[in-house]
Amino acid sequence: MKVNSMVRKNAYYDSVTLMIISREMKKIEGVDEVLVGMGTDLNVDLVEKLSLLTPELEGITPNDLFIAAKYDESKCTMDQIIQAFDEQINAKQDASAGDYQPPTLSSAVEHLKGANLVQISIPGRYAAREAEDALNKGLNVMLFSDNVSVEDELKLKKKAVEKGLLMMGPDCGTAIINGVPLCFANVLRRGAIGVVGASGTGTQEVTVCIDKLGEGVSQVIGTGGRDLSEPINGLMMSLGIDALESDPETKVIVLISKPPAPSVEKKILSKVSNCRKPVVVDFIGGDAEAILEAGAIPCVSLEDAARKAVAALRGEEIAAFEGFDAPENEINAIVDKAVASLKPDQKNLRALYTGGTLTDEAMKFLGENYQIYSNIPMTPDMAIEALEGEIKGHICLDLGEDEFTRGRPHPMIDPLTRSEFFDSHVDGTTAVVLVDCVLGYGSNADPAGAVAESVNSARARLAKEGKELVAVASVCGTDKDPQDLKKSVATLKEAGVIVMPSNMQAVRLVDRILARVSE
Amino acid sequence: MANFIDQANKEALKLMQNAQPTLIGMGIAKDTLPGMRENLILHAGPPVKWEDMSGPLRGAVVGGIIYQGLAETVDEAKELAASGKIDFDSCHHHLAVGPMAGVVTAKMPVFIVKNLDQGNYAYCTMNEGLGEVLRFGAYGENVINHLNWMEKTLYPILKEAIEIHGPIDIKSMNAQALQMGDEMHNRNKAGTSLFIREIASSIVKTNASEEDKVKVFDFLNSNDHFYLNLSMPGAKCTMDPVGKVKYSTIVYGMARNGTEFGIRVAGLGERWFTAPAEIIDGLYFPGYSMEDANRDIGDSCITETSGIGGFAMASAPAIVQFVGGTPADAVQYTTSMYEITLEESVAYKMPNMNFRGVPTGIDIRKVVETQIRPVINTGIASKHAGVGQVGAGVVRPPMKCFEDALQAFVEMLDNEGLLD
Amino acid sequence: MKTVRTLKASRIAEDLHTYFIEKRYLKMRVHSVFQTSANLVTQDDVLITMVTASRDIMPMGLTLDVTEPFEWPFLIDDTVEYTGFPMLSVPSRQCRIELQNVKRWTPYLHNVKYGNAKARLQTLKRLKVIVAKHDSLGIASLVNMLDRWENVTVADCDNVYCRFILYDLVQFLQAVKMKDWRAAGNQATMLIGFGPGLTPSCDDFMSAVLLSLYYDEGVEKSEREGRAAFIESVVSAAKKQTTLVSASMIQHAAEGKASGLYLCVLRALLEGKIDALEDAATSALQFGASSGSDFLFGLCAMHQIIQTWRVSV
Amino acid sequence: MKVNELFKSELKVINMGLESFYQDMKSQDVSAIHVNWKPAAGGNEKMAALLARMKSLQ
Repeated sequence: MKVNSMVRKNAYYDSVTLMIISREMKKIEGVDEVLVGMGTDLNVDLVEKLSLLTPELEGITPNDLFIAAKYDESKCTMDQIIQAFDEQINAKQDASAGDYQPPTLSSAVEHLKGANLVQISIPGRYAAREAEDALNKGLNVMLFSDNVSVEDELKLKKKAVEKGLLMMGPDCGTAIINGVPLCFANVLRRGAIGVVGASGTGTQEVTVCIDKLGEGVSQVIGTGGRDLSEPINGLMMSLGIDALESDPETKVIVLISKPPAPSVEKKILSKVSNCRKPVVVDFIGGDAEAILEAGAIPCVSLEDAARKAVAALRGEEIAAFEGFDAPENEINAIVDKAVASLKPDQKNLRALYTGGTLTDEAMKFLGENYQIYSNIPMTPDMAIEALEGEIKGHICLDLGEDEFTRGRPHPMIDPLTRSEFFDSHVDGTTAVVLVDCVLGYGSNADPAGAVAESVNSARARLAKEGKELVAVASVCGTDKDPQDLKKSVATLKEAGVIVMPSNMQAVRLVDRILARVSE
Repeated sequence: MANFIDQANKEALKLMQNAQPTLIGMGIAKDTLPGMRENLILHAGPPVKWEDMSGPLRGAVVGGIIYQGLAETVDEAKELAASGKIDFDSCHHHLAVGPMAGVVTAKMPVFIVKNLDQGNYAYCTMNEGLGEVLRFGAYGENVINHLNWMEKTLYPILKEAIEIHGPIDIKSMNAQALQMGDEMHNRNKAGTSLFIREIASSIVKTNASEEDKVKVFDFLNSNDHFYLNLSMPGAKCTMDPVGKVKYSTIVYGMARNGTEFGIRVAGLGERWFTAPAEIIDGLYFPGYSMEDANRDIGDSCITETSGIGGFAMASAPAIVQFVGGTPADAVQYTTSMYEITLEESVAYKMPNMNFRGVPTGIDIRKVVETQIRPVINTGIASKHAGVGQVGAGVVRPPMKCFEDALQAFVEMLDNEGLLD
Repeated sequence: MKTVRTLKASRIAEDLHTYFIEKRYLKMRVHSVFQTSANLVTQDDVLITMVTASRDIMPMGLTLDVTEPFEWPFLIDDTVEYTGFPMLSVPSRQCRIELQNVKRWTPYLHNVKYGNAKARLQTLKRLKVIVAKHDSLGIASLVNMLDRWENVTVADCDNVYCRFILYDLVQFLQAVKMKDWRAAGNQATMLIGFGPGLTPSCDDFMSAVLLSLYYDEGVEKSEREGRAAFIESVVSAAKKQTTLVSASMIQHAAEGKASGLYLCVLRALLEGKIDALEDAATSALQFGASSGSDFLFGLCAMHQIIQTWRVSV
Repeated sequence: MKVNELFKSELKVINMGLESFYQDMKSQDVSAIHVNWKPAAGGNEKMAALLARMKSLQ
């Protein structure tokens, strides 16, 4: 049994609160006795009589609050007891009624005068009806929900175009309107680059890179992943281009998407060719020629798109970026050190992504050079199903895909899925683990911490075989994000993770390491 | 063009907004209430048989029988009640309302309230005060003596005073009381005070003895809930005309008999839609708990039906504590009632809701759609006859009442071939 | 530029009103801030309590006319000034509290109609039952031992506070019962400041004792001096031994002042009105200022003693 | 186009669904309101169908 205490000088909580709290604290597992009170002599006498006295309580005055406790150290700590105290205090203060939450959209419109955007994340089968209702009321829509049918999407977007409203989504994860991040978005500097993106993490990566380069965004419009498919015909991307073209704040426009359906690409590019503002286009792995022909700027990566947009804005020369921020000799030193730490049978890649478009980017680049099993394989024979339990060769996974998230939250919100894959898939044949760490509103409160924990435990496991682990990461976030870029990078570095400034640079570094170990 | 349901509701709302409940006099139940007779006992809520009555209602019936002189002892009264020689019926079926047990017998004095807009009437007995009283199911000697005093002394003086004074406008008295912190269901302090102020000089002018006048004043002054028995018939005669509007989806009656909760919907005529009444998870007086509580009872939720009571909780912060909440909760309760009602009252404004009118006209469609049930402020009766009030709280009608009503409404439309 | 935020007081305690008029100029510090109340302390260690409408007004206090939940516009240790104008200002927060046309509230009882012995015995009995039924976290569960305090054991105690204080409390009550005011004064110092809560339980108990003595109508001339000395010793012990909030509560009680709800309970008790007592005591337990049960326990104890004085006379 | 009006106004968001998105808004001092959304009739299909039939009246 341990006896401990805490004193807070001139701390006052009303009596009822204090009494209820001391009762609640006795319920903590391992707590034998606990007293909470004001530091009067007689109260200290009681503390003494109960053998709870510590030297700390000797200088106490009647206007100080104390907690004195006796507890089983193997079951709880003083910190836990104090934390429980603080939680109780706060719970009490939060007990008053919160903001009014109306039950329907119609009522919400009456309560929030001048509402102009509805963010919808209710189950898909109900979402279309609410979105339609919102559009009918003249509100812009951010539809985060998935499982909305193509027919419904088309109907909604047609209505939106007719009314000149945004209909972002379904399955739209990211947008920033008037500087406000919606759903999964980062906190960015405001500026002159307008973005229309059909892919969530792709848009995040581009905008974060823009921020890192010292520029900002005017508006970031999400369209949802199906916008550039044949049936939807790019309705929202077209509307987005028009809106940004007539937006005086926007000087440069960036379009981000996976390769569109050919007919849709044609339509979008013809719109682009008529646009009076510079347009940077990253149709990840799309047709660069056609983009050039339309008078737009094609890109080789998400990071490259950001760099070219910034260059266009600043009137600088626009050149493709295919290297590293760090000088070549530094990169070589990192690669040398990593390779030197590995045993000869450590040859394989384990890329465990939470962001879909970031996975695409990695697969597109590394898949050219290596045979990689994936849930988004380059060829059907490399599908993850072909692995059948036994783990061999390179693996790259988009853990945000339905097959991994069924019945549980997206790995960007809950890192558990990725932790499990660390445990099951990082083995003695692993040379490099490649991960992303997506920050911003809506994301997990500490994704870097979760990665660090996984890396540490994998490293401990491999150490038993006398092996090292090389981990490479990039952090998609800014210093203004709630999770803080700097703090996340520091957490990862502390766990011995090599942190690169962008996903593409992380991928290139991994490519260099793999090339060396497979020699 | 709006559909016929919306049109019907508009008409119903107009009746609610234009109603002019006015106290015009007093009388004896048998001579005033339609269909009232010697062997008929009225009770709160939807109709219920003696076998199904709860403790407090049975107690009040026994007390009522003794008071009426139909039996002398408690055992005789119980036997008579069970014999089938006494008829029971709902107050609502005789244009009356009664708080808690709501028992009315033939010789009881009643207030006569008239809705000057439509010319219809509503009736209610006088409030007995707190403690050991008939409406909580007590039937001891004190109870009967008190009822006799009310009949022999209080009634003639008040009747005469009202005659001297002339009609008293309940609507404007409600509106004032609301501004003074009453919601006219669980708090009637302001209303009672206003009533005393209004009637005082007329009481003095009556022919009664000084001593009796003093007793009457003392009684009125000691009973904060005296006005409840005026706000209730006021609400009743406001809502009754609504019940005649075909195709309206507005609830025009809500009442509980201690066993079941019942609602009535305008477009569905006089039918009751009932479900077992709830036991209230409220704030219990020291020494009492939910185990002591009777199921929800009383006609007093006619006030909520008309838009006051729990619907106007934001305006009565003083009672919020007694239903276990904060002033902010009270505002939330009132705010959420706008979700299930169709209009805001023109007459009843709430100062701390920026003089918004109380939520008016409960629409069964909105209740079912939003799953928000009307909020009712209520006292809690002990399940044992005669114990009295054991707590207070907020209660809501069972959702089943509204769902059954909605289904019946659609069936009615189907039968009339009005739906595709 | 920031605009000045103006709050309005709706009620003010008469003693505070007089205090402001006398002082003309006051510099105060924010002592503590709770959800529905906040305390200011003057340079002379006088406590001023501001509350929101859902909370009972206190002696030396005022009620603010604000909607709740309310966020206080200042933090602990901020300076608050009163400069003779009918307002308080918090210069560092650009905020002021207007005191114009504020309703006065009397922090003590007047026109008490003392009830007859039988009625008062009944109300006391009822109050004991109410307190006994309340789930007390302080020392109020000791109310059960009031009828037989000569034979108490620790088995009567349901918590550590009761066990610790039982003996001293009995000694104190014994001394008061015997009107041995000197012994009672000494014994009181063994109680003041003890127990859970911001106002430790024994302090709530003691303010009930002082308040009851103040309104005891049957004081004989011969014992006035002894009583006054006792009260004075309790007040001065409180200044040394307990929290500032507690010490002011005890001081007020010695002057016959208490919060509105506490006064209601006392009035019902004195007038022998069961219904009024029921309501007031319930409210005091549920919603009253802190540690209502310990205060009510003090009322029970003291009024029981007063009853025995009357009987023996 | 109405979108361009949006770009020029203060963003005011109605959030319907995940409450954490609403909390994110509040933490950034964005003017927002959360809808305590439930499927019509609390997901009771029979009631929802009855309501839909009544609504079909025009």
